[in-house]
Amino acid sequence: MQKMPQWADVILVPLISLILAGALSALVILAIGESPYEAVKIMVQGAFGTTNGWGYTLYYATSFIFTGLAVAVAFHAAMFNIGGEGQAMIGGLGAALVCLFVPFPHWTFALLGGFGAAMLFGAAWAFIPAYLQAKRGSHIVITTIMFNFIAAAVLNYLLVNVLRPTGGMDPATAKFPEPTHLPTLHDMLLPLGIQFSKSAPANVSLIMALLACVFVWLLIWRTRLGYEIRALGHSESGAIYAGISAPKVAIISMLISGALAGGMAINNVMGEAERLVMNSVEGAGFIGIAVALMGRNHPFGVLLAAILFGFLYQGGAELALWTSIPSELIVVIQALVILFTGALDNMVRMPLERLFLSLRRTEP
Amino acid sequence: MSGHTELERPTMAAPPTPAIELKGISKSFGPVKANKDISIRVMPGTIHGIIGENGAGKSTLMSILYGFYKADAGEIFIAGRKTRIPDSQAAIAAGIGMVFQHFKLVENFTVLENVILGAEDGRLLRPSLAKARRELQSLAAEYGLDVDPDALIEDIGVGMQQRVEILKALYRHADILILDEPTGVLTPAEADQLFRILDRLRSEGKTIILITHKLREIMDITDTVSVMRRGEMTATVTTAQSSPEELAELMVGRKVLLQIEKAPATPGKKVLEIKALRVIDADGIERLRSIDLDLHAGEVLGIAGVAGNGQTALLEVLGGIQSATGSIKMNGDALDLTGRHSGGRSRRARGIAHVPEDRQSEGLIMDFTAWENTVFGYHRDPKWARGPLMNNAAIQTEAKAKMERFDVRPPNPKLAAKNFSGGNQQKIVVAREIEQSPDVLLIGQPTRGVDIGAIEFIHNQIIALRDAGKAVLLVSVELDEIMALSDRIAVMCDGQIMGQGPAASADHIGLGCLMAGMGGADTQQMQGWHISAAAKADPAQEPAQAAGSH
Amino acid sequence: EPALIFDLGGKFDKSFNEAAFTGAERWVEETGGSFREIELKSEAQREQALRRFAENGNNPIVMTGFAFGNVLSEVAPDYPDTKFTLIDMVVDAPNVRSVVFNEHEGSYLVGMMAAKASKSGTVGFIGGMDIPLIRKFACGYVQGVKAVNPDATVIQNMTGTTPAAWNDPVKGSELTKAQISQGADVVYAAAGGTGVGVLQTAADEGILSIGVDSNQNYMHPGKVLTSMLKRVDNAVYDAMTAGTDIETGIYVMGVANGGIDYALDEFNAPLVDDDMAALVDGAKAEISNGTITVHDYMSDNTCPVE
Amino acid sequence: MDFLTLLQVLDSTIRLATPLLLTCLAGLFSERAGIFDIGLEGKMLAAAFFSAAMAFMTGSVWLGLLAGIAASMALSALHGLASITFRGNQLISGVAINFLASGLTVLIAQAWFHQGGRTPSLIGGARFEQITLPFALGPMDAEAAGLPLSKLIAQAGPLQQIYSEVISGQTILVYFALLCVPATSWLLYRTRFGLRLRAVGENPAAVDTAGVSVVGIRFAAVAICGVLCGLAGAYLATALQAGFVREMSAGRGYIALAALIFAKWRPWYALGATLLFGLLQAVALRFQSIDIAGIPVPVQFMDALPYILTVVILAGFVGKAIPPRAGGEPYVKER
Ligand SMILES: Nc1ncnc2c1ncn2[C@@H]1O[C@H](COP(=O)(O)OP(=O)(O)OP(=O)(O)O)[C@@H](O)[C@H]1O
Ligand SMILES: Nc1ncnc2c1ncn2[C@@H]1O[C@H](COP(=O)(O)OP(=O)(O)OP(=O)(O)O)[C@@H](O)[C@H]1O
Ligand SMILES: [Mg+2]
Ligand SMILES: [Mg+2]
Repeated sequence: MQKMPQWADVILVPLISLILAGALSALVILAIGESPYEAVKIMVQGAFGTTNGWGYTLYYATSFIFTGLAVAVAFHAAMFNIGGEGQAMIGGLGAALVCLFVPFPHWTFALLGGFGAAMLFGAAWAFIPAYLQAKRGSHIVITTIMFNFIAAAVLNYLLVNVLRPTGGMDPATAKFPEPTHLPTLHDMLLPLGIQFSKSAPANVSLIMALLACVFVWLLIWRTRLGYEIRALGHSESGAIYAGISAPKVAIISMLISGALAGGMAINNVMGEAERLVMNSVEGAGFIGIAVALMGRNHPFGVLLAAILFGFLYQGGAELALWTSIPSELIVVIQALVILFTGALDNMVRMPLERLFLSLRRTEP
Repeated sequence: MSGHTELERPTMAAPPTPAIELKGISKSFGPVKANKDISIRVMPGTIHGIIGENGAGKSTLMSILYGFYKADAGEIFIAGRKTRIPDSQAAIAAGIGMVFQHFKLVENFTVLENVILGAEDGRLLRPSLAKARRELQSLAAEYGLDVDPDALIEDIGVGMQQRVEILKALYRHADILILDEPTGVLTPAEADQLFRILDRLRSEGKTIILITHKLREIMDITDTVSVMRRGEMTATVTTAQSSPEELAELMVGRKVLLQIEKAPATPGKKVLEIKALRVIDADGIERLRSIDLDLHAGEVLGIAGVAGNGQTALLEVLGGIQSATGSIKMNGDALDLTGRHSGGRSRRARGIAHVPEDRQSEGLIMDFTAWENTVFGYHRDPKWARGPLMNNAAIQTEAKAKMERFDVRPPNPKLAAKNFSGGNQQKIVVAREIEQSPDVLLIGQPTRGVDIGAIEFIHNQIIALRDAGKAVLLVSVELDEIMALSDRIAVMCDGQIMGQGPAASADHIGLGCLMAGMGGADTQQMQGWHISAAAKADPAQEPAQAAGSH
Repeated sequence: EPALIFDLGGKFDKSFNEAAFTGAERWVEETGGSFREIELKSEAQREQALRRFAENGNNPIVMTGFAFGNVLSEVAPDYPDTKFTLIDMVVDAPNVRSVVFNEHEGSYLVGMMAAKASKSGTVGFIGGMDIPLIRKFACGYVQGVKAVNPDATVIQNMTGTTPAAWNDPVKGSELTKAQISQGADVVYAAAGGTGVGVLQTAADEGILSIGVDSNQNYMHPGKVLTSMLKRVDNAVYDAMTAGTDIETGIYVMGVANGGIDYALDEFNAPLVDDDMAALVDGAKAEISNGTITVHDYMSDNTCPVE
Repeated sequence: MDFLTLLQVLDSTIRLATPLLLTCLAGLFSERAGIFDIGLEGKMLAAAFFSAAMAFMTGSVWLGLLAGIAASMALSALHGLASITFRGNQLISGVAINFLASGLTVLIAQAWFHQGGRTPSLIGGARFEQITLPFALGPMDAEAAGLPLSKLIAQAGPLQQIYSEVISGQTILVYFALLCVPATSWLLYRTRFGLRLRAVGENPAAVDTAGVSVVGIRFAAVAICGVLCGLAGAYLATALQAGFVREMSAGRGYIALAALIFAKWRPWYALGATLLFGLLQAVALRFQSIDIAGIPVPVQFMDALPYILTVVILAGFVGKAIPPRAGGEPYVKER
């Protein structure tokens, strides 16, 4: 017998948590002397009011889908991958290297080549923490945090000492050659007769992100590997009994996770900047945690949560442009969302469970 | 229900005040009603037994008395005074001590530190430790509870750990001592020693509540006994006026039928040949020492022994999930003993099915649906594949049929495994493994926590498999189950086979001696039995003592 | 309505970005106009901010920092009717005004003052991010020091290799301590927000420091020898005043046209004696009329002196 | 490297190790009680801001210190609420706290001071002064001798050099942090509270059934963690620096976490680990590139070294770090 109906668990609990986070955010806005109503208006208008706003919202969402899926896949195997940030950084390196050094004839090849390299690099970066957790019992959370810092140092070194073009001042690679530039939503929608903002960075990577959602859904719920990943995630002793190689499945799940996080690079590195800069990931790896939490580790949930966070990011940028509210407000909102949907989940869940139990008792 | 109103009958003399009286205790864990309106009285200076099947709510009730759980309703009277016990601190203050089923000790603390934890005098440790050391010495002298105060808990055996738990209670001056299944982890000799200590405590006027599954223990030591079933207290009787048969009936609600109708075995060729099998686990403890065993087609080989004497390791090695040295040959081919993580898979491929001892943490994924669990371990079978994907529709259809065949209730494959009762969970596991029609079935504690109807069903399935010419290796701590099902029996103690022989000539006393690691006169009487040197070599103790009187 | 975009250091870095802000404020005060502004938080926001302001009709759009170079060269052609002013970097587009400064000249001047004020004959330089632009500061400074005291030692440190180096006061502070223990008694900080730590530590430890970009003399009165003024404020003020009529192309600001200077005010007056003032003003004149040429590191990526 | 340079690097090591040490001990209390805390960074950051803000507004560094501790403890309370009361995921709570501190400090700083998320510089009594220990050479002696202090020390004998350069001339919080090491050790291993605290991190059920409140001990541990993080943050903003700048904790919370693992959750080892990591930072700060046996070691490598070392330790190649057994798990009696 369940304590609560499924819909309450999947929809009601996150929704109430979200409302609580929103209410507290409104208080914060009030406390710094601004109007929450105005703020929300600017954010909604800025994120969804124009195709340009949509373009940015979807651009951010694309990144968050990748990192959210990355966290979710690892979560299904009970691995808490906090290293999406580092994996995405190194994934960016992979994408940059092929874009710079492989003469792609057409963007389609560049997309596939860049995606492949980014995933490969991201997976490779996830491999060591995964291996250490699976074979030597080192806590994955700590090792992935450490690997985020190590990734930053590696990238820093390479951008400053190796990849920076001569005469360049900022630590960044040269601009990628023209054939690697990915079509934006503007380019893609124009043939269909839809006018989409030319300047917004949302690009073909969005399609790849949606495909990744479908892929992850199939993987987790329809394949044998997914079955094994979930089994391991729920009970390691059970998995071992069933002849599932726990270290192997744990490592594979982390490799997929790292590949997804790394794969994000097609969006921010190839699709937007068209060169590799120092902090191209911009915390998307961490947002992935919140996205996966909110999305209940389900690809569809991840998609919705990613759009929510895309909205927060784009709305926050608009706030910073048109009001004096610093964009750190978004960091606060993000923190509150993680806090309520993740850490304080039981605060909402326990009273609800009690409510549903007593409801059931009264109507037998 | 004959003797259950004994204590409620009005007596002429003014009755002594009960040491403990519980009135109308109820407790739910979410949807599970673990205790329903339970009342019980325990007289001072007596040993009061509580029996009941797994999950009947015994531990829950005692944990409430000890303040570990909070009751939803009900009252507690200690020595006639209504007492509120919101936490263990209050229980300790009321003179209650409890030894839990799963010990509550800090593994990397010393015995002394564990004893004083929560009962320190003053803020500094040094004086507390010194005082406790003196007190432990006097307690040890008084009750024969010797322990090394400076040993780390993780370094001492379970028997010793239990002593520490008892010392903890005595150190806190408990007048009422609750022991939750204390003998489950003990050898008969250790259990006997424990009972001598309990006897001693009783004679000093302490009140003891003893939870156990073993009717023999109840009959031996308790003054009164309460029976619990499905969260309810079904009866309280005076032990002397009751009988094991009556108690068993009260426990399960109907007559126990442990005799199985089965045809004599027709053993076939040797399927498994185990030689010099040795297991050293991750903690460096030797679990198996040089096991030699054969398993034939068409027979049930029962492995008897007190829990924790290597049976689990044996099942795991055979099931491919524990590494070992030595050799196992199946139909002449050597099996891989490296215990690779995918070992379970290769065993299944060879036709070895495995019902693990612990269904909840191994046999099932509790959060998976029933249908997902019906292919657990066989999920890579091409039968369930549709291209690169799993054929969920086929699995579901088959699961539904399987659940109906095995009378799993409710027969709804979409329900999560955790939402089935323990017995039905076990049926799902057994159905999955038996329906593979394996050449070898490894089955551990097949009926632990399973109700009587299901026990019969599962037993019959095992025999049917045997009759189909398959080999069955049965591990159970229930001697009666072993004796009822097996064609041959091997007894394990301390990682060794103490003896093996035909089930027909085995008897309780002889098996009990072997389970305690002793050979001796009683075992010699069992015809056709081969008693190992290890068992004979230990004539130090009186065999009769260990077997328990019956 | 003009717009102003501050680079990652933030508009209150007490230095480069703050100078830009001061210029904009002066324009507001004098004209009563208003302007849009944003402090960047990330690389990705550069392009977004530029485009959003351009699309919003803000004109001209002023931005501070070399890092805009790449982005602006892409964005500018998309908005031919918008005028852009880029400070510290050159972008070749018909609607862009690129303002660059002869920082080496100003650094030369404060280098002379440092050499003059130093008792130990050892002076220090703490740069921000290790890029040619900061080497240009360092090179000018060393030339100035050596011009006064050829035997002087100049200890040079860079804070880092990434933009984080602009905002790491702890590191600035530790580097200053290290330089002090190596004997330096005047330290020149060309490190954005990191300089706050440098100036603070210099003041705490009782040596002199030299500020950069804005006039930082007030931060520790009597402890800051002078500040190398880079009149970013003027550049911004001019751009906003000119509005849409702004002249595009490359605009160099140096000692000669008052775009580069050293700061002298009531806070450092006691530290600058007549002798020193005469010396520096002399050099200033000579640079203006071309008698002295200070080598520009960025012209050939080398420095003739160490 | 000559002797004086070595001393200066050591001096710098102590300065840089102090916030690491305080935070590491903070983590030690929390994790020994079974509460994992990756929110150390956020607490330190919040404390840094509030101590600087209060010190600036009142001119008193001591009031600032109190405010910093209060802010850090508020976040600790939040962590306790999430992970003890509501039995939430401790790691997620920590992540949230880091984000919260990162955003709120800048937001409030901007609302209060309008200086782009920093506080105004602190002067005079709003900062911790360096203390010259008896018999050490200090600014007074330098003034009297008419020489810079560094010169004066350079002329002294080696023992006096060590004493004056490294040991003397630190702020009071440095000495306090060092004192915290024996104090922690004593508290943990010699007192009733310490016994219970360690037990609660190993097996909370044992503590519960022994009649001691698990929740109480855990909250006490988390509160101590808050105090120590508060001290660390205040040290950053009012002793090491003169005011708050955004993100000024700069990953020190994570390095402290790494040091805690390195120290295997033991107080004296924590001192060793944080001094080592402090030394790495000091060397990375002081030298742009280091040649080891002719091979230039990039500064980025020095920056990453604490993390690399921690991974090596975690991998079990050099000793094994076994965390408290009940760490990270909420204490749940009823499923
Ligand atoms: N902490 C808990 N949370 C939720 N349910 C529980 C908890 N403890 C026990 N239960 C449930 O309460 C019921 C009674 O359990 P209890 O442990 O009291 O049984 P028991 O009689 O001691 O069984 P056993 O002989 O196996 O020890 C079972 O259904 C069990 O699943
Ligand atoms: N851990 C649990 N979580 C959710 N529901 C549970 C849990 N344990 C038991 N239940 C529910 O409580 C009911 C009773 O479970 P329990 O295991 O006590 O049954 P039982 O009376 O022992 O039956 P059986 O004899 O078949 O084991 C089950 O049907 C199940 O729905
Ligand atoms: Mg029990
Ligand atoms: Mg049951």
